[in-house]
Amino acid sequence: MNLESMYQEIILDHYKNPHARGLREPYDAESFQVNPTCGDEVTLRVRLDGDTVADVSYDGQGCSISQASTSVLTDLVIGRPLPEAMEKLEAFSALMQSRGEAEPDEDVLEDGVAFAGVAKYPARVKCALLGWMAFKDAVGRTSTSEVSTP
Amino acid sequence: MNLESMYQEIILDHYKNPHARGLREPYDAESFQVNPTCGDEVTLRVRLDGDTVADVSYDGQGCSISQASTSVLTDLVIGRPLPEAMEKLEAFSALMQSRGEAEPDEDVLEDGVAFAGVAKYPARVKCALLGWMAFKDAVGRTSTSEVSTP
Amino acid sequence: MTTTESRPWDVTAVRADFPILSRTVRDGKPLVYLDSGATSQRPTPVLDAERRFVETSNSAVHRGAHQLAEEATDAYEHARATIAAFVGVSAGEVVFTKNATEGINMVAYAMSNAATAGPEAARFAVGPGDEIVVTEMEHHANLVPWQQLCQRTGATLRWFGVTEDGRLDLSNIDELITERTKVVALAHQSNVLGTVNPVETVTRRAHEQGALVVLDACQSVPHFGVDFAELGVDFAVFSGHKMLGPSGIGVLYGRRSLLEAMPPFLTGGSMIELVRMEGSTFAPPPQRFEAGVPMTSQAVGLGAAVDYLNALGMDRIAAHEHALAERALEGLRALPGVRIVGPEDTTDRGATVAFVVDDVHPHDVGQVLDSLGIAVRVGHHCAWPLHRACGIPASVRASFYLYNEHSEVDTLVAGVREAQRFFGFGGNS
Amino acid sequence: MTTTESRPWDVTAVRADFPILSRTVRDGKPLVYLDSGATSQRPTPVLDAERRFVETSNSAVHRGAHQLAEEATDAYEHARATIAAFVGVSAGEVVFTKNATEGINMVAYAMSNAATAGPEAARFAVGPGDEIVVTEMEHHANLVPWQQLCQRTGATLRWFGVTEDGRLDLSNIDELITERTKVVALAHQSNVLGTVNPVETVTRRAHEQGALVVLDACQSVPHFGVDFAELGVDFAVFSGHKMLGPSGIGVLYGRRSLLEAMPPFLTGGSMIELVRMEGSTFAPPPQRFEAGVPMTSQAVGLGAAVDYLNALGMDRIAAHEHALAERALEGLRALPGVRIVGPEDTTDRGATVAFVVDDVHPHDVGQVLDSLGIAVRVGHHCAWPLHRACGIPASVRASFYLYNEHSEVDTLVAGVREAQRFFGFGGNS
Ligand SMILES: Cc1ncc(COP(=O)(O)O)c(C=O)c1O
Ligand SMILES: Cc1ncc(COP(=O)(O)O)c(C=O)c1O
Repeated sequence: MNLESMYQEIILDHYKNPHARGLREPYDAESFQVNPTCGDEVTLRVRLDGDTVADVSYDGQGCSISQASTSVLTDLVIGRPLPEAMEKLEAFSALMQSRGEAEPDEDVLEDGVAFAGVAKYPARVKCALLGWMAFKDAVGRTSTSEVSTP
Repeated sequence: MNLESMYQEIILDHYKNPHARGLREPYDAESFQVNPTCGDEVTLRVRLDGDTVADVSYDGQGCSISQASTSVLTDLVIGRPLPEAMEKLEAFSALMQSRGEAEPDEDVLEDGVAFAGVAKYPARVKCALLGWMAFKDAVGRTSTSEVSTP
Repeated sequence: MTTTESRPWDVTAVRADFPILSRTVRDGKPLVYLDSGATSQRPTPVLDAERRFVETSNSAVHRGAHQLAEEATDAYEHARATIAAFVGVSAGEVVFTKNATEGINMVAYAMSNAATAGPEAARFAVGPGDEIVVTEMEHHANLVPWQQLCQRTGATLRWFGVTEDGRLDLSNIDELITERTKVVALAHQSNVLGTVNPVETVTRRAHEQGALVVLDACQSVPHFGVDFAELGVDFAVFSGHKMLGPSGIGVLYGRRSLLEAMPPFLTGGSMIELVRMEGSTFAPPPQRFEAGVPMTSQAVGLGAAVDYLNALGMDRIAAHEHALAERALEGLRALPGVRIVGPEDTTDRGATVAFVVDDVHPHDVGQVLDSLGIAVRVGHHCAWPLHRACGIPASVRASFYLYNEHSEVDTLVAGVREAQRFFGFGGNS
Repeated sequence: MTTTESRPWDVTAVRADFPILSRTVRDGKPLVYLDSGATSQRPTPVLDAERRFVETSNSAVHRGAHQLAEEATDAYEHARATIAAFVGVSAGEVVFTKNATEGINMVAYAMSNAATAGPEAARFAVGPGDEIVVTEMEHHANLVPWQQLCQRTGATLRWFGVTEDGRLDLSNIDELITERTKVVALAHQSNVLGTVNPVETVTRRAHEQGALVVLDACQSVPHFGVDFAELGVDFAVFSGHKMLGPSGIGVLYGRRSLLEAMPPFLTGGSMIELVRMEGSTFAPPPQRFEAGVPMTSQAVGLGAAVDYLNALGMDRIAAHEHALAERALEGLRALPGVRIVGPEDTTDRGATVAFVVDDVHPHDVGQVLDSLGIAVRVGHHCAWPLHRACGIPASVRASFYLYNEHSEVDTLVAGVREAQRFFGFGGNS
């Protein structure tokens, strides 16, 4: 096994220097997600401006994979039209479920393609998806603006 | 396997012509016992006269082994002093638990020695003991004269 | 599921896969195993699959991040998917239990737990005034848990009777299943009578009245192609050990939307979402219902059993068993003093043949058969109320499976004649 | 149980019995299996015993009257006697369950079922005002079932805390265990900290106050000689898969007089006395608590595992593990940036060593170790509240067993250093 194939430089960079980290006001919806097998958690806020993802802010604790993928998420979706953000979410999810068989599209996923190696390790897929699931959940809540705290 | 070693003539005789069968009055205590694996059941009554087993009467349904052993029981205990009857109970129980290893004492068990072959078949031991357990239970109840109907 | 094929059924080849079938019993008699209704035997491919798993990938599933844990989790979930497909449902609707009994208890306990489990679980709650409907032909496993549920909650148990010829008595279905009914629990195939029940008819009425249907498929899934989705039942259970799989594993199927609302039963590790000392929340199904380290190698073994059954083809298995049942019913009916307990022909009927012999107690019949190497079951077969309803304390049951031969039927019939001769009653007299 | 002997411990010979230990993982790395706390591996004699049973005597126990049924019942009950003797109790006090989790749930459900189970069960009943005491270091299996019992009955959950150095905090024992306490449930050995708890002290206080003691012996019975009768606990559970036995089988020990009064939990076949449609009565223990076809071959396998452990000697196994723990604690303590979660020395402590690495998340440490062939567990190990109490989200856990070698400890320590190096934080910087 090649550790570097999972922990690509891009991932380690995002882990050491996460983008857009910290919880910010104002926001339309918040989601709290937890990985029940390891206890990692993320709280993520979404602010929409019309059809645009105006901001995504987050806080939490977790492994390099979950932290880096949430950092990449913010790069990919902040400032984008919501449909495009959701498309990236779909693409990233599909990549992670592929068990390493899929060929990621760099145009869509940018730094996210670095996670292709993670998809080979099923136990880490949940880590990579933690922030993304929070984003999906938070967007779903923007209509009702509830806050989930399990 | 030799069928005749289990179904000795004595057993078949008692089965076809059971002794002392039928429920009789008066009695001091009654016991109802059931074999939960096959549904066989016996209702057995005991009448004591001082320290003597004055009568044992019974009714029930069951296989040749359970019917014959209850018939043999009545031969062995009716008219005997209670301590002697309990001794026979002990001896018969011990024989049945022996897995066919014990040498039965014909002076104590009389026709009961015919059940030595049954002891080799653990699934049938409960059959052979059904009436005896009812006798033990009924004797135990003579002090309080309760009637058990589970 | 495979469709009927014209490949001839090679029972000799099948038997070669089952090491136990070549042993002898009682001083050298070849084993004639006619007790598959109690538990089936296991073929070498199933034993090998389980052993291979233990020797190469064994580890705790859904908990570890190392390679063994990955492999074990994959094997476990692959087995789940295989088994789910076998009964026409999706993997997320299959909960592994230790046996069918646990599965039925899980649903019954969910219904009493619902009282304290929050609003989502409300549709499971039962109480005084509510009714649970079972049948008089149920195995204790599909009767006692419902009696106990009624005892815990104050609900009332009602039941279908059985007709003279061993069929479910549907004449009062409209009085039995009403808007008070919360659950209808019934066997797909009786483990005594062999009767295959009209599940669709009962399910239609139950659903009209808003009741859930729990199917005890212990005696159907091993023997013919069963599709729970097509049958439309809400829950169903079966056991691995009756279908060539290991002991210690069974399945509860639950319609996804129901499993999602159903409160947990056994609680502990691997079924949680968040745990604090003050309280916990729970994982989605099926994990919510699989507390603790599960029956890992047994799931793998059951998956291999399903592969084995699929390779032979359920239709072909059913056809083979049908022929065995035909021959057994014919042979036994021809004996004076022998009465079949259950339908006398093979319409809507499996290859489980129970009977009584006039004047010879079932235990004694069984003993004579055992002395000849024939393993049958005697007693009430965990269906005591059915026996009472039939007016008999017990019966002899021969239950056939894919590995039984026509000659074994003849051995059975000859054995019954021998029992009559030995006890000198009935039959030949 | 054997006493300490001077025979040298031949780990190479032991390892030869475990086929899985000679496999490689992750591109040819020898497997270093340090996850026995989750599940242990199984030696060939255990696999062979189970297979032999299935290939020769497999059939439904306690139900049949034929030769196979006799042999199977004997094997099953022989296993029960072997296992009972191993933990110092009598066979009638041993109930087979699918895992330890089920055993704890069985006691917890008995206590809510007691409300509707008649006068005999009264001593098990709990309700508002009653208290259940657990500890903050419990595995979810010994916590969530008690939370749920409280939810069902209105009883209150209270708990012991954990001290800085990873021991049970007994300072408030007299306030925690009072005459309101109905049950005290605690782990014999923590599955994270490795701490062996002062069971006698807790039991004494509990019994003074009339409370029952439920011992979670999952992490003790596999690793050193345990005698439940001597400990004086009322109930205890453990799992087969953590002590070289099959998955899918566990044990609930219950003091005979308690089991006799305890209401049933799972209901169905084989646990009944009389069944009528109107209601049922139940068999004496242990049968009352073993509904349905049980884990037959698994019981046989667990019996063989006990024979295997006995042949090696529990004292010798404990001594070997003690040495491994010593070496691991020493090696890890010596690494800057590594903190042990739990006692730092081996007094009253088993060979389960959890730790955290500054600035490297446990998942990442585990990944690096996995890449080196070292299988550890990462996460909260089903003891989430304990991790919260320690102020950490998760930890890395290496758990040793009889087949681990000293060199594997060194491989682990080197692996942790490699993780620090790879992530470029702490340790070497
Ligand atoms: C201390 C402790 N208790 C309970 C359990 C639960 O055991 P099982 O999952 O086998 O039921 C475990 C292991 O997972 C454990 O380590
Ligand atoms: C119809 C039926 N239902 C339920 C069961 C119970 O299955 P298990 O004992 O495997 O839980 C059986 C078999 O014993 C059965 O034949």
